[in-house]
Parts: sequence; C-alpha cells; structure tokens
Amino acid sequence: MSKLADPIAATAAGPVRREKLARALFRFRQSRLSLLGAAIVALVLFFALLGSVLAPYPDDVRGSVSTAARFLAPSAAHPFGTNEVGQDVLSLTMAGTTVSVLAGFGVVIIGSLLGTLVGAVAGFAGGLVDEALMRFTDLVLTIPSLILAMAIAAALGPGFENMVLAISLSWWPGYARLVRGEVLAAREEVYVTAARAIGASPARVLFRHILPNCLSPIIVKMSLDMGFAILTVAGLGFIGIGVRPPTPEWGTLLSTARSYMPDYWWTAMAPGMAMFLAVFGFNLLGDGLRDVLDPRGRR
Amino acid sequence: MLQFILRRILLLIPVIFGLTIIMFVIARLLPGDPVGLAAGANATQAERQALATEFGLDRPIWAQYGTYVAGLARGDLGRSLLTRRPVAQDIATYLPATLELVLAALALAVILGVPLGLLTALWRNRWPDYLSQVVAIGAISMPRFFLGLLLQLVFAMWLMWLPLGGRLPIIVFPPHKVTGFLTIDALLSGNGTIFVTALRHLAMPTIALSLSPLATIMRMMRASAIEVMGQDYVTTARALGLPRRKIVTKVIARNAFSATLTVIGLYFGWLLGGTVLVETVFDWPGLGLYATKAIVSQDMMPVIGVALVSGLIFVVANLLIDTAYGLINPKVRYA
Amino acid sequence: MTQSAFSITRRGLLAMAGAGLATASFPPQLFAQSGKVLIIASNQDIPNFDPHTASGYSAAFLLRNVYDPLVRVAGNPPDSVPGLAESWTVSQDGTTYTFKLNSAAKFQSGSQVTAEDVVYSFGRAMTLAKGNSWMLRNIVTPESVKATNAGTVTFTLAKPFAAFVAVLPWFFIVEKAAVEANLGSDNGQTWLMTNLAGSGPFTVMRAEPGTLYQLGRAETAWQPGGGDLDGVVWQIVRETATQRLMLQRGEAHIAVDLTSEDMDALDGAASVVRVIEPEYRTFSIKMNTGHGALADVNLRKAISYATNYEALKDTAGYAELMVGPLPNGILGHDPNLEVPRMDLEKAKSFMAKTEKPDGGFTLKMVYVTGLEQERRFALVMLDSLKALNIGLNIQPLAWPDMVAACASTETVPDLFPVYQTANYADPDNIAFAAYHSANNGSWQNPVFHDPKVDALIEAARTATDKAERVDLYKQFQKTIVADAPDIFGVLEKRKLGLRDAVENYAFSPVAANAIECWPLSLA
Amino acid sequence: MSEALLEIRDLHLTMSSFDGLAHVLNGVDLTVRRGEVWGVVGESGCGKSLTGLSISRLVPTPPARYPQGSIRFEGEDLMRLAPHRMQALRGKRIGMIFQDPTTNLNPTVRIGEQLVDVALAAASHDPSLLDDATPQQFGRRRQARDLAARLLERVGIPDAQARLASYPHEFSGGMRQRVLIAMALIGRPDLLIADEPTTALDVSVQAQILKLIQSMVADHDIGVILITHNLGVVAETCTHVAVMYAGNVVETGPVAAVIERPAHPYTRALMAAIPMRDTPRGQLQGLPGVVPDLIRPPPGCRFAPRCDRATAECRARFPGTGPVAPGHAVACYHPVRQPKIADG
Amino acid sequence: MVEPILEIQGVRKTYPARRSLFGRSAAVDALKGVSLAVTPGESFGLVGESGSGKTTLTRSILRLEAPTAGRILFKGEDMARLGPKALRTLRARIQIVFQDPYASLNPRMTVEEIVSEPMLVHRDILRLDRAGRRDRAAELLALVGLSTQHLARNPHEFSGGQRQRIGIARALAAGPELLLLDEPTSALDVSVQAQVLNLLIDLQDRLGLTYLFISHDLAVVRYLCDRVALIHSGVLVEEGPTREIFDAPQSDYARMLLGAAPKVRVPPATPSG
Repeated sequence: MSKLADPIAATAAGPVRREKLARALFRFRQSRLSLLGAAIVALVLFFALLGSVLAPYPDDVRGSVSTAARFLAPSAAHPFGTNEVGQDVLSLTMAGTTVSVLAGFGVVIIGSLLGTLVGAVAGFAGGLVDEALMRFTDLVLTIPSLILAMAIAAALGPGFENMVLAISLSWWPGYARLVRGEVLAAREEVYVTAARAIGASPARVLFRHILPNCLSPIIVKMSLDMGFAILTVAGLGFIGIGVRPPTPEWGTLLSTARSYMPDYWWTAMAPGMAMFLAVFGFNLLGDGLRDVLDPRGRR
Repeated sequence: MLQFILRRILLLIPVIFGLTIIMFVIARLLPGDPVGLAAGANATQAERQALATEFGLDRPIWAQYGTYVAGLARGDLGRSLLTRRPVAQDIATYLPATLELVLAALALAVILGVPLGLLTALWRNRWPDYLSQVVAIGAISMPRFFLGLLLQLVFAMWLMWLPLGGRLPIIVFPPHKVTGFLTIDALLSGNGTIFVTALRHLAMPTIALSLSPLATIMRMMRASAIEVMGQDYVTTARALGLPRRKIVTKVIARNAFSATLTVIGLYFGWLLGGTVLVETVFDWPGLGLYATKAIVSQDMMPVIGVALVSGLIFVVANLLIDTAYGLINPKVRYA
Repeated sequence: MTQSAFSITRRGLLAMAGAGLATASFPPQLFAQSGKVLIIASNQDIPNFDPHTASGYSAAFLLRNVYDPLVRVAGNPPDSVPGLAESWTVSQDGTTYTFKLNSAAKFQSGSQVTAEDVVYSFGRAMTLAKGNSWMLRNIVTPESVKATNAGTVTFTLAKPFAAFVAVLPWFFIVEKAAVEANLGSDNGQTWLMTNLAGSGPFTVMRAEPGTLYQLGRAETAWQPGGGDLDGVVWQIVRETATQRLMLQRGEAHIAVDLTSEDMDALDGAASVVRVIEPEYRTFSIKMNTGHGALADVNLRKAISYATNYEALKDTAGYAELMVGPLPNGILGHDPNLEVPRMDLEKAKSFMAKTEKPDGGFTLKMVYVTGLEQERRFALVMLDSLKALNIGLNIQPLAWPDMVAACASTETVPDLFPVYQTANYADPDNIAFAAYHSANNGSWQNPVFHDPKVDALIEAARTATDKAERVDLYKQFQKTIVADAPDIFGVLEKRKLGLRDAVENYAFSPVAANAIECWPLSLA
Repeated sequence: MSEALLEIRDLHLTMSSFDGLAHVLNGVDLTVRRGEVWGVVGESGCGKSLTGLSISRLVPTPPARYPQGSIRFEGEDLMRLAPHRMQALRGKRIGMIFQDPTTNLNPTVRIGEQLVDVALAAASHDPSLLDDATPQQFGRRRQARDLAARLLERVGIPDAQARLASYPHEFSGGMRQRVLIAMALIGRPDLLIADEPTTALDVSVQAQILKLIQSMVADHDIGVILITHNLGVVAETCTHVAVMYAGNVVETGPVAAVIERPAHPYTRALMAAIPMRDTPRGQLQGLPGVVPDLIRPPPGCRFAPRCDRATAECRARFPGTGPVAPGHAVACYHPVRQPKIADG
Repeated sequence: MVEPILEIQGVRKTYPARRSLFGRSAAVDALKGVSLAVTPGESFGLVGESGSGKTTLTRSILRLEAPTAGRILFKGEDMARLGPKALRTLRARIQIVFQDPYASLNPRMTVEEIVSEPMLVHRDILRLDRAGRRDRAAELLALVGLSTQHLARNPHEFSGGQRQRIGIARALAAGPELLLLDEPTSALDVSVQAQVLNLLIDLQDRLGLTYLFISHDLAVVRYLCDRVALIHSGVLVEEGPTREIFDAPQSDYARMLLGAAPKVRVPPATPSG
C-alpha cells in the first residue's frame, strides 16, 4: 500500500468553521452597498425593539391627545411637527417601526414556511401532486395580491394578527414557485442521485440533501421580501384595513396624513421616509446576501 | 403552436372555477351585513328582507354560487349591492382606465428598463453601474402611494404643472369611445388637445406605478446580461472578430431579453394589484378603486368580478408572453 | 331624505364615493364655449335617480333640481315655501291638508302637472316603502291622498303630525303617464333609475357613473325667480384637499365636503366665500344602556363628567358643544339645560357609587373605518377615561358590521359615535329617531328605551299647538340628561366653499349640501 | 524554414484573485510557422488555454495583467496593438475553435446568419473575400450566404444550403463542432488556435474532426495551435509539440522526437502515466504530489518538488531552455538522454 | 462455472414520447435487449459512446430506473421482485462512483458527513454508533490515501483527484460487494488518473471487490478490465476477454472504435516538419 498512499499534506488543521465564516464575511464587506444595507437594517431593528420606549413623547404613542397643540410645524420640540390630535409625529413614526417590522417578519416567515413546504413537496413528488399544487399556486397568483389580501383582511376583520395572516396567505405562492424550481434543479444533481443510490429514503434525500442546498436562495428572497412585506402592510394600512388605533403604523399614519396635504405636509414626511429607509435597507442587505450566499447571481 | 394555445385556453376554465370558488369562500367569511348598508339607515327589517331576496343573498351559499356560474356563461357577473348596476357594466366602465394605466406603466418600465439594464451590465463595476444599482434599489423601495403623494404635492399642488388626478378635465367631452383608452381614442378621433390633456393626466400615476417594475426589469436585465456575457458563445463571437456593436445587440441583448421576458409577464399581474393604491391617490376611476370601495362595504359581487377579470387578464397576458418567448427562443420550440 | 351617518364622508380613503375627475388648468376656451355651467365638487356618487327609492344627499341634490315636490324648504331658520303647490290649508284638528297646485307647472315632457300625478306619486312612494317614505310611515297611505279636482289635492292623515309640511320637500312628483308606460316588473324602478319623468327646472344631459353628472336647463322650466345658469355639473372628487384646490383654482364653484382644516386653509383665499353655519346635525357618543358595564347609570354619569369636551370641540374644528340631546336653536331646545362638562371630582363621586369604584377594567369603543372625526373622538375618549383608570379598546368597523352589531343589545359595543341629521326642520326628527324605542335595533337608537320618553315624544309629535310642543320637548330633554344615555358631543357647522362668482345663494340648515341650483347665477 | 508566423517570447501573465496574485504564465516561449501543427499539451492549470486566449487578447485585463513578454504575429507585437486593429485581426487573420460545441453557438440565431455575420465582419477588412464565392452584383449579404454554404459543405455538413436555416440545437455535437470550424475558417485566417476541440466529442467523431483540421492545414498552408491534454491526439495530428507545466513550456520539438525520446522528467512521467498497449495491470506510474500553488510558486523550476532528479540548482534558479537534439529543446538542468522507449 | 454476482438478461428500455411546449418528441429505445454476466472478483468493462445506453443500463442496475422488459439478477435474486426493505439492504451491497468529482459530493456537507452517510442510512446492518462511524470514516480516508484532518473540510477545498478518492471512500462505506464505476477517471488529468486507477486495482485485490467499469476510454479499459463488452445504440455488439477483443476485434464497430482511438506512438507516415 506504501507506494500508493501518498498522504496529501494536510493544510493547518485549525478550526475549519471559523475560516469559512471569515471568507464569507470578507466577501460581504467587499461591497459597500451591502454594508450600508446592514447598517440601516440594524438601525430599523433597533427602533423596532426600543421605538416606543425611546420616543420623545411616549404617552403620545399610547394615544394621549393634546388638541391645543394641533398641527404644529416642525420645530426643535417636534422635529416632524404634530398631527391632527396634537401627537408628536416623530414619536408615532418611531413607535410605528415596531408594528411595521414585526408585521413584515410575520408575513415573511409564515409565507416562506408555507411556500417552501408546498414548493418542496411539489418539486420533489412531481407528477400529479406537482401539477395539482402548482395549478393551485398559479391560481392564487392570478388574483392580484393586494385585492386578495384586502378581501381576507376584511373577512377576518381589522387587527394586527389578521393583517399579517391575510398578507401571508397571498404571499406564499412566490416561495412555492422559487422552491419548486430549486428542488427540480437540485433533484437532477449528481450528489442527489448518489444519495438515492446509497439507499437513502425519499424524505432523507429531500430534507438532508436537497433542501439544505436550496437554503441560500430562500434566505435571499426572505431578506428581499422583508421590504415588500413592509410596503404591503403599509398599503393595507393606507387602504384602512390595518391595525386598530391608537397603535401607530406607518401606512395608517400616511393615510390620515394624506388628507392634510399640502398645508400640513410634515405629517406625511416622517412615516413616508421611515418606510422608504427601512425597505431600502432590507433590499440592500438582500442584494449583499445574494452575492455572498448565492454566487450564481453575480453582482 | 396552435395546439399549445388551445390547450392553454382550455386551461382557463379551471382557473375561472378556481377563482370564483376561492372568492366565494372568502365572501362567506364576511361577518358584516351588506344588505343593511345598501338598504339605507332607516330601512325597516321588512325592507331589508325585500332587498336580500331581490339579490338572492338569503339563499344558501352553494345555491348562490350555482346561479353565479350560470350567469357567467351569459357574461353576467351579478349585481353590485351598492351601485345597483350589473357588475359587468361597472367593470366595463372602469376596466379601460386601469388597463390604460397598467399598459402605460409597463411600457415605460420596459422601454427604459431593458436598455438601462443592458448599459449597466456593459459598464459593470464602474461608477455609473454602482449609481444605477443604488437608484434602482431606491426606486424599488419607494412606497408607491408615498411617491404618488410626493408627485402630487410637488407637481400638482405647488408647481401646478400637472393636474391633481382623474383622467380628463370634466368640461372636456371624452373622445368617441373605441378602445376606452382616452389617449388612443383621442388619437383615433384626431383631437390633439384632448390627447395632450389626457397624457398630462396619465403622467404622474404612470410614473408612480412604473417606478418599481422599471427598476426590477432593469436589475433582471442586468443580471441576465451579465450571465450571458459570461457564456462561451460571446467569447467565440469576439474571437471571430464580430464588431462590438453587433455582439451587444445580436448576441447579448437578444439572449438576455428572452430571460427577462418571463418577469415582465409576472409583473403584469403585480401591476393589476398595484394600481389599487395609485388609483386611490390619483382619483383614477379604475378597477382598483372600484374593488376597494366594494371590499370595504363588503359588497362581494364586484370583488369577485374584479378578481376574476384581473385573473383572466393575467393568464392571457402570460399566454402572450410565453408564445413570444417561444418565438424569440427557438430552443423552447423543440424542447 | 335620510341623512344616514354613513353617507357623511370626510377625509380618508374609505369614503363611499366614486372616483373624482379633478380639472387641470386647461385651455379656457374649452370651458367658456358651453355657457354658464355651475360646477359642484362632491365625493358622493349618484347611483339611483328614482325619486321614491333613492337616498343620500347626492340623490337629494339631483331630485331637487330635476323634480318638484309640493312644497320646498328655504331660508334660515328654514321655512316651507311653495313648490308645485301655490298655497295650502290645514284643518282645525291638524289631520286634513289641502293643496292648490300652481297652474303654470308643466312636466319636462310638456304636459300639465295635475292632482292625479300627485296622488299617483304619493301612492307609489308609500307602496314601494323605500327611500324617504319612512318619514310618513303609517301617517299617509295611498288611499288617504285624494284629487278633489285637477288643481287641488287633499291629504287625510291617520293621526295629526306637526312636521307634515316640513317633510314634504322630500316627496317628489312624477309624471303618471310616463312611469305607467315603463312599469316593467318593479313598478318602474329600473326605468326610473336612469330616466326622468319630472317637472324640475333641469334635465340630465350626461351621466358618467363614478365620474360626473351634467344637468342642463329644461326649456319647460316654469318655476318663478330662476337664475341665469345654462347647466350644472355634479363632479365626483374623492379627496377634499383636491376639492379645495379646485375651488382655489376656479375649476369648481362650490365644494360641499370640506373639512375644518380645508376651511382654515381657505381663510383669506382670493375670490372664495366661506360658508360656515350651524346646522341641525348632532354628533354624540351613544352608550349601551341595556347590556354590559354601562347599564349602570352612575358609570355613565361618571364617564360623562370625565370626558374632555374641549378636546372634542377642538378636534371637530368649526363646531359648538351640544347642550342636551337636541340641536341648539331647533324648536323646543332648552339653552340653559344643565349638561355635564369635564369635572373630575363629580366624575370620581359617581365612580364611587359604581361596582368598581377604582376602575381597572376596559370598555370597547367602535367607530366606522374611514370616518376621521369618529376616530378622533375615540382617541379623545381613550385619553379622558385614563383619569378614571378605565381602559378603552378601540375597534374600527366597516359600516355593514356596525349596522349588524346594532341589531341586538348583546352585540352593541359599550361606546360608539353617531351622527344624527335633521332631515326636516323639526325636533321630532332627532327625538323620534334617536330616543324612541320603536327604533331599537337600528344604528340610530339600538338600545335606549324609556316608556316615559316614548310617551313624551308621541305627545310632542301629535300636539298641534307650538307652545305645548316646546314644553313637552323641555321635559323630554330634562329626562334624557338625567339618564345620560349618551355623551353629548358637538354640533358640527355645515362647511361649504363657494366662488364669489356664485350669486344669490341663501344658506338653509336643512340638507345644505344638496344645493338647489334654480335660483343661482354666475357672474 | 519560412519566416515565423507567430513568436511568443517570455510571456508572463498574472491573475489577481480573491486569494491573491496568481503567476499563471511564467515566461512562455513558442514559435509557429505556416504548415506547422503545434500540439500544446499539459494538465489542467498549466496555462495552455490562457496562452491560446492571450494570442487573440481575449483575456479580460482588469483581473489579468501581462507584466512582460511579447506576442509577435508576422512581426507585429499584438500586445502593443490598438484595440480596433486587434479586433480587425480576429477572425480575419487568427481563427479560434473552442471546446464545448453545445455552448459556443448563439442559441437564438440561425446558423446561416451567424456564419454570414462572421463573413461580413471579415469582408469589411478584405472585400475580395466574398468575390470568389458569387458575382458582385448579388449584394454582399447574398455573397456571404453562398460562401457560408460552401464552407459548410467543405467541413462535411450534408445539404448545407438548407441547413443554413436551422438553429444550433438542431445539430449533434459533432456537427456543431464542424460549424464552428467553418466559422473559424470563413475569414481565411493564417493562424488557427483550437482549444481542446475534440475533448467533448466521442472517439469516432473526434477522429473525423482531427482529420478535417489536418486537411485544412494542407489546403490553406495555415499554422495551427492545438491545445489538448491528450498526448494521443497530439501524436496523431500534430507536427510539433510543446509540453507545459505550471505556466512554463518545459519541452518542445518535433512530435516523433519528443514521443520517442522525452527529455524532460515531467514529459517522461506523463508518458509513464498513460496506459499503453502492454502496460501490465497495476504497473502504471502515477505522478505523486500536487500541481504547485501559483500564488506562492516555488522558486526555480516549478517541477522540482515532484522531480526525482531535482538538485539544489533546480530549486534555486529556473533553468533556461537548452537544445537536446536538432529542433528539440528542454528547460531542465538534468535532461534525460536515453534510447527510444517502447511505443504505445 | 462460478455463479455470476450480476446477471443482465435481455434488458430493454423505451422512453415514452414527451409532449413539449410546442411539439411532440419521438419515443426513444435506449436499450434493445442487453444480456451480460459479471463473475465475482472480476473487473468487467462496458465500453460505449454517448447515446449508447450505458448510463441507462447503470441506472437500471441501481434500480433508479425500471427497465421496460428483461431481468437484472444480483447473486441470483431478481431485483424487480424485492420489497422496499430488501431493496434497501441490496443497495448497501451495490455502490457507485460517479464521473464528475465536482458534482458528485454534496457541497453543504463535510467529508465526514459524506463518507458516513451510507453508514447512517444502513445503520441497521452496520450497527455503528457515532464514534464507530467516525473511526470507520477516518479508516476509509486512510485507505484511499487521505488523512483524518480532511474529515472536517468541505468538498470545494479539494482537487479533482482528491474528491474522486472521497467518492470511492463513500462507496466503500457500506461494505459493498459490487462497485459500479461510471467513467471514474475521465474528468481527471492523466497523472491523477493513474493514481486513482492503481488505487482501484489495489482495493480490488485487498477487498475482493467486483467492478463494473463503464467508460468510453479504451486504453483505460484495457489496463484495468479482465473482460470487456462493447455497446452501441442500445445493442451489445461484442463481448469477451480484454486481450481477444483488443487484439482480434470481430465486429466492424469494434474495429472502427479501436482504430479511431488515438494512440501515443509515432504514426507510421507522419508529415515531417
């Protein structure tokens, strides 16, 4: 055996996992945009957690009314002015972060779980099951998502949980199609055939071999979807099927502020800009993640 | 080719049934009392009952579904409790407005998005590319309704260059109705001033609606162009001395565009949904507004009608896109 | 003409209105060539033209200008003025009314308006039992209207009804021959939905549902004292900010849905006349006196004294605080009624008498999604109840859900804001609709019932002598305040914006936004 | 000896990558004359493909840099040439064929159109190209189509005129490679660079393609650089061979000389690793060790770490290229001078 | 006559016509009745060009595809009639090494996880706990010439040759008797190929494995295999001991193939420089 075995010089053993992480982080740092995205997302999450606590006028957030101070223009005391019942717009917007971001997370998580399940089963099982599931997914996709979400939200009634559920129910098809595509592609990979040749059970092949390799596109889509989920939540709020007063939420804030344009324009600026920044941050982060996790979609 | 189109059209039948079933289930969940609303505040119980029977709302759900589907065959989409008009007639009045807006937005998005995507791909990793990437992501992140508000605030309220909303100044009689698209009808009837006014009304809602699809189509085109540039046949083309201009147009653009086409199909559906917010901001008398109003007053017949019509348009649009894809990308034909 | 709370839409997207057609600064010659056209901007669509089934102020506008009632209402305070009837007399016992028709009255088809048409119209209105017919329910029946001759009509009422003449402006006369020719299967309802059979000064030239309705001057206009208008456009503009800007830019002559903020912005605007007048329209917060915590009068009293009335007035903008259940200034209103105002000691003293003196529980308050004013009231109540350590769970409801919730006492929320508008200038309208037990289950008075109050309303309704009616209504107001079933909110002032080019406009507090265009002219 | 068609002198190429700067080409020398078919052979990572691509300057220069060395084509240094003049050479004077026929044709354009485009590009520099196909007055595009059809027949595609209208995916692997060859030759180049032209093909088809290339050389007296990892292909097709290892040409010479008397230890190891007719089972000589890391290449001769004849001198300085026999040179301090080894 | 470990009797396979987006593609007869037998301990070569059906045959032996007709017997048992459980245990006894080293290893798993996957799947037969699996994995790596440090690394950190060794280690993990080698060295450089071939020969001698070696490279097949079968568009053209086939090919196809394969020797009449 001697002449055969030529032990390959093993590179320094060292903990391997740390090195892989370092390499990924280095690639992430490469693009300044994803760093900017990560910074904005950190800021948004910070406000999502402490928004209502840090707000300069916490009792405004809990719905206190001081009608004497209605529609004050932006000033040192109120950087973004006050609204129609005298509440400080900046505080409401900061507190609004919590609702919008939480709702965004809720939609993305429920949507992706549901969608991944449907997509994985359809992609892996194939044949009739695939046809049935995919036709249903296409069906839900043909109904304009906002109208579907509105109908469900109206049916369930207003309130935070109903809104999140309504949007998730019209959100999962996106993931179903993505995951099905990935699973179909992965199914043809050689290492999957190898796993089946070894005798692995279909479930093991799907969950141990196929899905882990479909993870990165799902994560990328989740981070990109966060932004769109926040927009849809605000959209529902804008239409008036959103959260219940006095909980501050960007969409509802913008919807009421809208009627005071152009004279009291500041009431709309804060929630609008906050929404833009949050979605911008998540999109940048999503782009950065795509380059790190999923090199196929090169920058 | 024909056999494929026939098969896809046959596929519409289950889509119609599927759509209506889903919407009827949702309608069932509605707690409210739409009849009470439509009958008016002071109507007695007897009057409400009369209205309910008139609209057949007191019959069991599957009976209502039966008559609804039977009506479908005759193109009757039921009647709106609110406007008392047949839904089909309402949709006929409001649909052209939405379609005009959606097509204008999509056209703008494709006409600007595709070349921009190609250009940024060609100047990859240089400052114009980075700048366009940031602007594109910014455009996608901008909430449509907030953008609409800003446009309205700046151009209509302060600068007064553009009208606040709506499709046409009221005093102007709309041109003879051919397609229902004001811009096209104005052109057909050769009336320049109306065409210009209609365009000025169309400007802001189209920009608000098309910014996000434009950015996405640009990014998708850029990504697929970059991928194509990495393909061997591009290197071969360069190795064989093809001039750069021909390589960009015939090799890169053509292959990249065929990949981007499918996104445009998907976006058509998204746009139909997306108009709801833009129509609300710009007083655009389209399907979105009609559906919103109906949903809020839980008048479900119009909602089902709108969902059905936009669903069908989405399917037909995708059918067109797939056939176009087949034409451009011959490989598909013999797959 | 009913003025249901639902149809009063303020800002906010969910107004029940069609899309608007805002005008741009467009080439003037397009504008001038179609003569003197008055443009009214409103966010209400006119889905139904049938005079006997339509409801809502937008339909009232159309019917007032296209049809004629026997009697119209004008002036401030509002008074009955001749319509089709030149003059009318009332019998001693107040049950028989005789009207003498104006011989000059002609339908737009050219034929003479006869007593027969009046009988037919009232007969149709009462049998269909839709639209405004509720005002004369079991007071007038088809048989009780007689045509003594071609020019006179007599009504014999089932029981005396003081407000009979005040109600008539909302009962319009159709041309019997025209309707009978197109009865169809539903007594001409489908035909009348989109066709006219009236004698009014204007006809409908163009109708684009959800966009605009254009009226034109009828050749057969016989009414005296008309203005110089060639046409009127009722343009649907959903956003009131847009309505205001159109007014400022001269693209609309009258805007009917302006908010207080719009009025502030119009202060001092060039060539704009602001009309801010009190109106018989109460906006109070009703409480569920039948079921739940608020069945206890002491808690209701405590809450009445804890409410921050100044804040309610501020958020409403141009409004006055209500003094008791009836609108200020209406017949029989007692101005020096002793009504609760914010007084925390009194509130605490009443709280002490309740089961849970130190609070610690939550009440449920509902408001109609999209009605901005109701949302603000909810926020004020949330803030006010904090003083009594009572939490408030605010729930926006779609209007049909609200109507459904009012159906049974158990489902009626603890607190919910309600607009009450006087459809006719008589206290009976508010008293009967808002406090009479016959209306229990409707959104106007879902729960409250008190035999004493019912009796007082009945008596005041049938009394013919004014002084006697005033005394009865004073007793009515005292008992209501004592029982405190509602928190008396504000009387919102009617807010209209007019261009100064609009001549001889006279404000009348009844249905002020259903503008009567016949007398108007354009400078 | 005709004047050199192509002269590559001391060509260095560095590629900046995520892990650092890779010294891919470490002084490549190669001279090709008309009528010669040079087999450039070496294992993966030895830089043979990059050398080929560098000749046509197709290697993108943001990541790659040419610190020193020159590539003279008929005396003119291509490294100094302006981009538009370089583009004029491509397809007209230097033709190229690549490895995988499935990915080297534009999938969405008909074969005829692609051929015509190349012909027109070449004709824009030398209009006479089209004349001998069909008379002038039919218009350049028609002339180009006929030239394309003639070329397709020449490379052995039946009823060429009709097949012009088909799409790439309607052809088999072998047929597509023939189309690519036609494309490379339509501009009548003087130098043909073929990068692993037959690796993706079956043995039977491979033989036909190699014969086709040989006949092209005979007909048009062109110089060919055939890049491959398969010594058998070199033996049966090429006139000369250059063996490359880790960025250097370690041995060059006529095919017969190099095969019968390989002088460089790496060439010998390579020959020993190929199962010959009579190699007894289990006696195959593997080459232990790994190709050196080009980011931190070993000093001196890069084969030293794996060479059993390596001395201190080898590890110190890179050996120059010295002759071993007429036309047969090797870059090694201790070349192997032994009699002919048994043939495969 | 020793009882064959693998017998293929008249196997046929037809792929049905597929209805595509636009038109219909015709039905394809991949295998037109192939019969052959492999005796234990032998290296049996199967040579065929692309489209010859050799991949379909491999997938049928592994029961990844069911043949349209004919039987495949493993040590006398007809694979088609095995129940799912029996099929799984059978799978432990037949393993495969793939051609493309870069695609045959799961990128997300470490070498240890890859090599111990078969042991995990067949733990009912092998009864190895975590530590037992880890030791056996290290042992297998050593067997194929890699070291224990490599256990924690991911596939993308290895060269082509090293990855193929990992593939072989995985194949041996479940203790198979028959190893299908689907062009194991054609993606490798010549020098690396030599090492892998010698490794395979050594493993066969030490572990008494039987090889079914599938390839289109005649030189490699001649070096490694005792018997050879030539397959062309689904039909078995010729079969016999390697020496006879290479020295005296009977069929025209065999002669053409042997002639076409490029040989490393000075061709008789070379055009001199």
